[in-house]
Amino acid sequence: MAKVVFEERSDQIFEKGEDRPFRISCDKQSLAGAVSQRACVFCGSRVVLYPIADALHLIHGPVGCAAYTWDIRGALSSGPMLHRHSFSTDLQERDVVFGGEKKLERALRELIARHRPKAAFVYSTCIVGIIGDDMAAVCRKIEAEAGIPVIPVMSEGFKGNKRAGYAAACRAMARLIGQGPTEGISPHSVNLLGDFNLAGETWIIKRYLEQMGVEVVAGVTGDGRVADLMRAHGAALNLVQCSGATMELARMMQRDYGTPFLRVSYLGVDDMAQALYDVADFFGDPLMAARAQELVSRELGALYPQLMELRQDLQGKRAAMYVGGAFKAFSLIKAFRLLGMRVVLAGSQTGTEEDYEELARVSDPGTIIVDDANPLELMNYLLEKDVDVFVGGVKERPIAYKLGIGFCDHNHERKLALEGFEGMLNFAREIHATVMSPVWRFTPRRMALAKEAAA
Amino acid sequence: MAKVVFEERSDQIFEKGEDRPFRISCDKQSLAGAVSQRACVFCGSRVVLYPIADALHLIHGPVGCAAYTWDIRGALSSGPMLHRHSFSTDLQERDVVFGGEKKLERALRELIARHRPKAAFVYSTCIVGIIGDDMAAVCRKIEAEAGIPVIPVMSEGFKGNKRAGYAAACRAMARLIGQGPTEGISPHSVNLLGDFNLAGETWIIKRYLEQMGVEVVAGVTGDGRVADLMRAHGAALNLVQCSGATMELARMMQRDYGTPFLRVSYLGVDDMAQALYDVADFFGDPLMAARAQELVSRELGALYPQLMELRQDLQGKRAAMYVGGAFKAFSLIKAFRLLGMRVVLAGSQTGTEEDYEELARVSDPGTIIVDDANPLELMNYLLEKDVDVFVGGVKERPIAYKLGIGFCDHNHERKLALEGFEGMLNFAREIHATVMSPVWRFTPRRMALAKEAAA
Amino acid sequence: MTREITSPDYVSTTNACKLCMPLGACLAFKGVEGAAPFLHGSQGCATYMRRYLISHFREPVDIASSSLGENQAIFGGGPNLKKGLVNVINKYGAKVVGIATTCLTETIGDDVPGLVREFLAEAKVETPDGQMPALITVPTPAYGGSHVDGFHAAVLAMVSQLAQPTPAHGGVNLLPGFVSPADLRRLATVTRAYGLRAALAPDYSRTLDAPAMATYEALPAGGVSLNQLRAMGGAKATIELGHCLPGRSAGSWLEMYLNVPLRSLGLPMGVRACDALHQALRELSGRDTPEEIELERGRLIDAMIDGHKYLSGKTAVIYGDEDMVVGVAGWLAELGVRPALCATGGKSGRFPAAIAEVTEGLVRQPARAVDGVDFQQIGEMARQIGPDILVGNSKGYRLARELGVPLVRVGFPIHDRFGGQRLLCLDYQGSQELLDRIINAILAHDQDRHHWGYGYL
Amino acid sequence: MTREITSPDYVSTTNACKLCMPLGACLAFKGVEGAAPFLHGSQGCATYMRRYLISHFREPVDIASSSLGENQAIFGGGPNLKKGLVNVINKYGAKVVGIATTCLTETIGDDVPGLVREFLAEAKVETPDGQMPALITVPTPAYGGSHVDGFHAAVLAMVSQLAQPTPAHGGVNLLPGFVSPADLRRLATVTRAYGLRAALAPDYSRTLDAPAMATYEALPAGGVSLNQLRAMGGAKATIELGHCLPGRSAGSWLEMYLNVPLRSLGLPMGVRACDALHQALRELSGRDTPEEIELERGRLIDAMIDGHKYLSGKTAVIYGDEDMVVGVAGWLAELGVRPALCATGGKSGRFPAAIAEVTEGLVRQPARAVDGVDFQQIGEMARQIGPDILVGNSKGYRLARELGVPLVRVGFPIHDRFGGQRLLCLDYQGSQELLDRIINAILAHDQDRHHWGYGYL
Repeated sequence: MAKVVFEERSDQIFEKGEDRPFRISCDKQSLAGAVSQRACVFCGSRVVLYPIADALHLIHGPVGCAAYTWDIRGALSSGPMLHRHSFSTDLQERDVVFGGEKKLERALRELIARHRPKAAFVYSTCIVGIIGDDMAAVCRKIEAEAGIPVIPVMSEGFKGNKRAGYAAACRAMARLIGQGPTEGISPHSVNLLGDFNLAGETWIIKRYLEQMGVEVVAGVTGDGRVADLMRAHGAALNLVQCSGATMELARMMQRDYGTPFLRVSYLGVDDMAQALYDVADFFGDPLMAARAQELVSRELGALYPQLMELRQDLQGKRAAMYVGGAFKAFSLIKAFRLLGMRVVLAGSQTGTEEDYEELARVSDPGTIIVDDANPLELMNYLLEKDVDVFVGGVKERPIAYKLGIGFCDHNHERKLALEGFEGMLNFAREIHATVMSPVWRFTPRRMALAKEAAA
Repeated sequence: MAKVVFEERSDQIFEKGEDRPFRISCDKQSLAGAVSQRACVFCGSRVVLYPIADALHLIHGPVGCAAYTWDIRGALSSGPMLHRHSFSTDLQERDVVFGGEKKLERALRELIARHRPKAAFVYSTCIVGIIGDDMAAVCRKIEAEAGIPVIPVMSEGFKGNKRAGYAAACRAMARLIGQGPTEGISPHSVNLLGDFNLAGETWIIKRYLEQMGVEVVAGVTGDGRVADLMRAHGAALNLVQCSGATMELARMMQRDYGTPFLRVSYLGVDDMAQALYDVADFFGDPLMAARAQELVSRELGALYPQLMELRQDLQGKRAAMYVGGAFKAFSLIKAFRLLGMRVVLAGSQTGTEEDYEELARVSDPGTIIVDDANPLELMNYLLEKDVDVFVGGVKERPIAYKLGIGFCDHNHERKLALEGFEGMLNFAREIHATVMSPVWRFTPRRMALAKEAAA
Repeated sequence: MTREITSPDYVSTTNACKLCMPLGACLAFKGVEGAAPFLHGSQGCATYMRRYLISHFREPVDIASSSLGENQAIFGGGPNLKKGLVNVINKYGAKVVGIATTCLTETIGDDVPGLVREFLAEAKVETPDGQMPALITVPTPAYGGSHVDGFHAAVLAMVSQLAQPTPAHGGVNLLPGFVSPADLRRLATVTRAYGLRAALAPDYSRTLDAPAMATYEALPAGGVSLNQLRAMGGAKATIELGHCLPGRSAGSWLEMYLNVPLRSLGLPMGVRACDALHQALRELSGRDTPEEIELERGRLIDAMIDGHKYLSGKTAVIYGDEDMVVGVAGWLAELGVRPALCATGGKSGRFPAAIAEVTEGLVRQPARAVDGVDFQQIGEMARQIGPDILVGNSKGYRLARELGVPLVRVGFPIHDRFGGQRLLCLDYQGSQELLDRIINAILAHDQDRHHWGYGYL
Repeated sequence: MTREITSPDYVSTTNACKLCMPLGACLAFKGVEGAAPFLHGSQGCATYMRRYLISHFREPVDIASSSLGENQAIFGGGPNLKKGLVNVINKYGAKVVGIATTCLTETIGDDVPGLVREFLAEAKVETPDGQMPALITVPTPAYGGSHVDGFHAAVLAMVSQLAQPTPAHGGVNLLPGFVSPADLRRLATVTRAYGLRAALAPDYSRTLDAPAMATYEALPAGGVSLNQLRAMGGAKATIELGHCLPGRSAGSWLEMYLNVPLRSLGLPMGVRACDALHQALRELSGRDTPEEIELERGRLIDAMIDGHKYLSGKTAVIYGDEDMVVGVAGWLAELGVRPALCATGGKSGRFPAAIAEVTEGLVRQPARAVDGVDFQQIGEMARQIGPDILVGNSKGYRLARELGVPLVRVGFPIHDRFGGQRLLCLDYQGSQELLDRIINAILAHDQDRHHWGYGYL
């Protein structure tokens, strides 16, 4: 089996432990015909803004972009659910010919009147970028009329990749920040950036922080509210997870409001604990530090025995992962190690060179690091490394399953909280449930391997 | 097709309008090999006592008798649901050889301790009649121990037919009546006999009576309670529906307590109204009579327009019915007439000669009257009379359906209240729903008829 | 994690998880061509069983009765039995009468085989072809076992009373046990796909799941024919399905008395059990598995993978007739579901070992298998377990409701849903359908209960 | 009783009841043997559609993209298209590439057929057999219609670009429309049962419902072959299913340009529609309906009777793709269910007439048929109706939940249940399964809601 499928992509794959030093090419346009697992600029914007639950999210374009993103993410809201709808201008041929501005204007009026949102995000799509609708002008007009922020998100699909969409989303959110009052915000306060409240994960982190005496001002990208975003500049600190998506917002807030930020991960035992310690350190409050230590030791005391029981079965199993952003992968490698497992493939859609370098650093020798992969490459490495479980999203699932390999959904569609200490237990159980399922012994690949072994 | 299937049964079938005068033979043992639709003595007892919801109903015998009667009837309870369980001694070979008394004794103790019923009925089955367990003695012993009435119901399946079972049940109930206090019972009070609260029908009748100012002391056979039965002798009047099942109890109560009774039917508009008028007449209270008239005219005012709309479609359709007791059939004939329909076959499992004579009297010429029928006879007449709807129970349903004929469940499994004025509307809708269903046009028989008609 | 689940032993039976022997015998006789089931006993038995079977099959189920009364109970039921036979032969046109006894006639001591011999000697009936119908007799006292025992006893009776030494004819005997009409059709199709001619006994796939008719067929078409039954001794093998058969099964009778090699298999549910059936069919036919069936198998494996995460670690309570429970338990174990309780009202004595066998190597804790229990006991044990799902017949509905978990209906009886007779549980396709139903029951339950109501599952 | 149900006309679309054209085209191309679907446009389109299709089919759905960026949008996508074709041919081993455009490439004005001609002339790829792959092109701007329009456009493209004048070969062309893999298998089985060889186009029954494999098939086995497509002109007839096809359908093209007689039928759901299909098969094959199918039909009629009282007078809201809604509406009308609202996001223009046609003579009030609507409008109308049941794809779940009525899932997409790709809706057997599912949904709903929880239904 050819290791390198697409010659043009050979510099986007790195195997750790080779003689040559680390080197990877990334953040490139996907190779035509390679069946990239990546989506587009629009996708990047939509995913970041998605959890703002009391805003109207109107997609200006033909119906597909809106239809494919209708309620596809597990970002929970404790209140309004407006974000779960799919709003579109459903552009038709005549709109493409004569322009869609009037339609957009009327659609905005109609939807704002119906739903009374706290703000509206208007997403541009490929076609809008081509026909040249002045979305910004329409948004200004409706904003003035309706008295709520109406914010254009410039997310034409072809103008870059998903990272460009993150940036557009950050710029859109920046428009809200600074508009609200900041009275009464505790000096021990943070915003949560880059956490999407999948399966209620934000609530777990919030609970930890509150137990430490830290106020969460805005779940910027998780259980988000327009009013919270507007006063987010009043928080003392930004906690940034999933660097790719919200780093730009953190940098803007640092620039504009002087809000410092910490990069954190809530995945896995070590990183979760470190995040809490870092927050306590930041605020320099010994009582808070003590609370953090108490919290961590209480949680670990409950968690470890269960993890160790699961580890007995998982010891020596091999994992692969292909995720949206590379940052998550660092934590997952550690989480798998805690379970006695080895990560043999780690890839991402949108990693940066620094991400991959760090990934290579923390990986075991022989680990494949891949940028912007595709089914054929993934299949090759999954088989070559005889992987037991593949961590990815919906698009990666059938690749694993077709090969008879376990799977763990670690993407935005997940329904199981994987962050925090309880999330680590869920993760371990999830990995255990898939790796240890009896179904594998009936799969063609395993049966063939068993036959080989017997012969 | 031979009209008479079984020569031995020719005297159990009568076609009205023939020259010879009315004559029918009935209340006979079923013909061997004829596949009678009848059940047995045990069935008769079990159906009458079934709705006493706070009593334990223990079936002494092999498992079948109990298993086949587990929760099969739609007799609703407003409170306890003990009657919906199926309790049995599940006699085994060794019990048959060595006798089942000890087992019965222990089973009674166990079940009374577990469920704390207000009384226990112990049903004998075929085998108990043969092996000769002294059920009465066991019941006396446990009654003394447990301090609740423990009443043997002598219902060995082969010792007669279903009517004998009704009688056994009446004797069992008579054991309870007279044991309770009668203070505070209104002089305008009744017991409801022979109504089983199928789909809550007793509650409809109760509501009507209460609106007239009549107190219902005991729903003897509908939403029944042991305590109510115990004080039933305090009621001023017994209303007896479904004559076969509970006439004997009414007669006993007349004999023992001087309680007069009225035969009534709550089915159909005329009979329902008549029942209420008869009650008012009985009590001789002009105010009550006025209330009854008001009630009837209010109900009819709402009902008639709807019935007449349904009648438009049903006019001229033909109905057949095969029911448990013949008394119900009188009301149904009238109910069908109100819908513009004609009853062309009326049969019952347990009619008496007087029942059938009355049935013949109210029937149209040409109507077939049949006692203790079977699938072959029913099939013959259903086809011969080209029936549109067949009224019966679960055992009659597949006969109708296999021939492509509509069906209305008017037996104890029904889930739709058919009594009272609202019941008449339900009945009309039910008949309409089945007769007017488009499915018939696809049935082989109708398609063949349509082809014939076209040719 | 490992709690001992206790099941108290009661004298009384509450909500039995079984029915009586004659019902099973009647059902088996419905699977013989031109046969009328006949109960020698009181009228009520036949009527109750008709009603019960109708509620499941939604078809006419005519069961004749000798309709004994008090006099016959005292003086013997012979005359009524004979009169009944005359009627059922003359009026129903029965070519076969399957006569099952009841507790009444067993206890009064009627010698049914003797009465039948007398009847045949007296020859009071006229048939169009002048041939006397075949009369099969089987003792089925209600106190002697469950409906499943009655079923197997009737199958043994039809085989042992009819099959004769026959020259080899290359066909096979297929004794499916108490499965659904859809299952029977499937077994017939599969066997045919290997080019094998099979005598499927009993086969009520048509008599109890008949098309709409222009008239009432007194004896619906379909069933294993008398000739097929008679020629069973010439088959190259008997495939008999079921782990919990009586020691003296029809298949073992054919092996012992007519030297037909017996292949005993479990109900083909799940990969291992289906593979075993197809292995047998390959060996008997000398043919490979047809591509279409291979693809069904491949899709089933694919579905197991696709679905495994919905099922891994879930806990099931399975109840009903022994072999159906065994089949479901083996299949669920292959899927990673823990069969925490396997319960049956039957009492073949083979049930615990069969559960252990089909779950072997697949479960961490042995599945608890209890036989001879009723729904009182099943309920008490299920409450201790707190299962994620119930799999069994309609009789567990109230327990499922109480526990707040979904019930996936399989087996018999199914009288609170539509199409129980059409439920396919056997072979790869039936396993697939059961798998889909179980996962979807779990998904629907979770989705509806969840505040969020996820749209993608 | 007769309320006028109003559906306001909105400018905005909320929760669309349709998808975009390229998705339908990709799906159709998945039904051609050795074909890779290829989207000429931005990378996101392909990825979103893959994700969407994977959620329904639970299979790999590899869709290539020319992955245009900003430069290509300005200077033309030709070079990327060609590079992508090289990769998909060389690396995926595609023997056919189905190239669909997107709104981006339609709007920038790329001449895809011209680019393909250039590509073929340049011949930059090497294939094992030296044959250039067949390249099919279809214009599918998202703003030009729904996914169903894209599907039919792709079918027309594959037929009109490949079929050639061919001597009569006695086979038939069967154009099934957008149905499930299980439906496709069924259509193939049924056609074969009449001894007819059918070119089923497209046929993704195996590519999108594949068995588990030992390795990843870049292009899964299965699909209508190039040779079958090329020889369609020699067929004795084309059976084309669907009432709501575009005027210029593949079937009409074959009739107009290659003189293949066209038989236009609705989706075979319900007795009348299935009978029409079998009538056509009888006529084309000169054979009678095989007994097994006749029995299936008979059992279906029997089930209609058995079930009619659970359904009579019930009210349904049906939504989804036009032809699926039409099929369900006709079938429900035969069962006595009132299709109070038939709604679709499609806009073929034929939908209201088709609904009227299939329900004709069966309903008292004409079924209300609305096309071009979204779930906002469907919800508003459904709330006015207060239906007993919803029948449609997964997208109505939240509405069903809000209304507190059961949703029976049919059509596409089904992503909140397991086995959507295996749902059989067509022919007598599929109609039977849908009937059972609908009745059981109603029974389960009533049973669970009822205080009493009846055990017999």
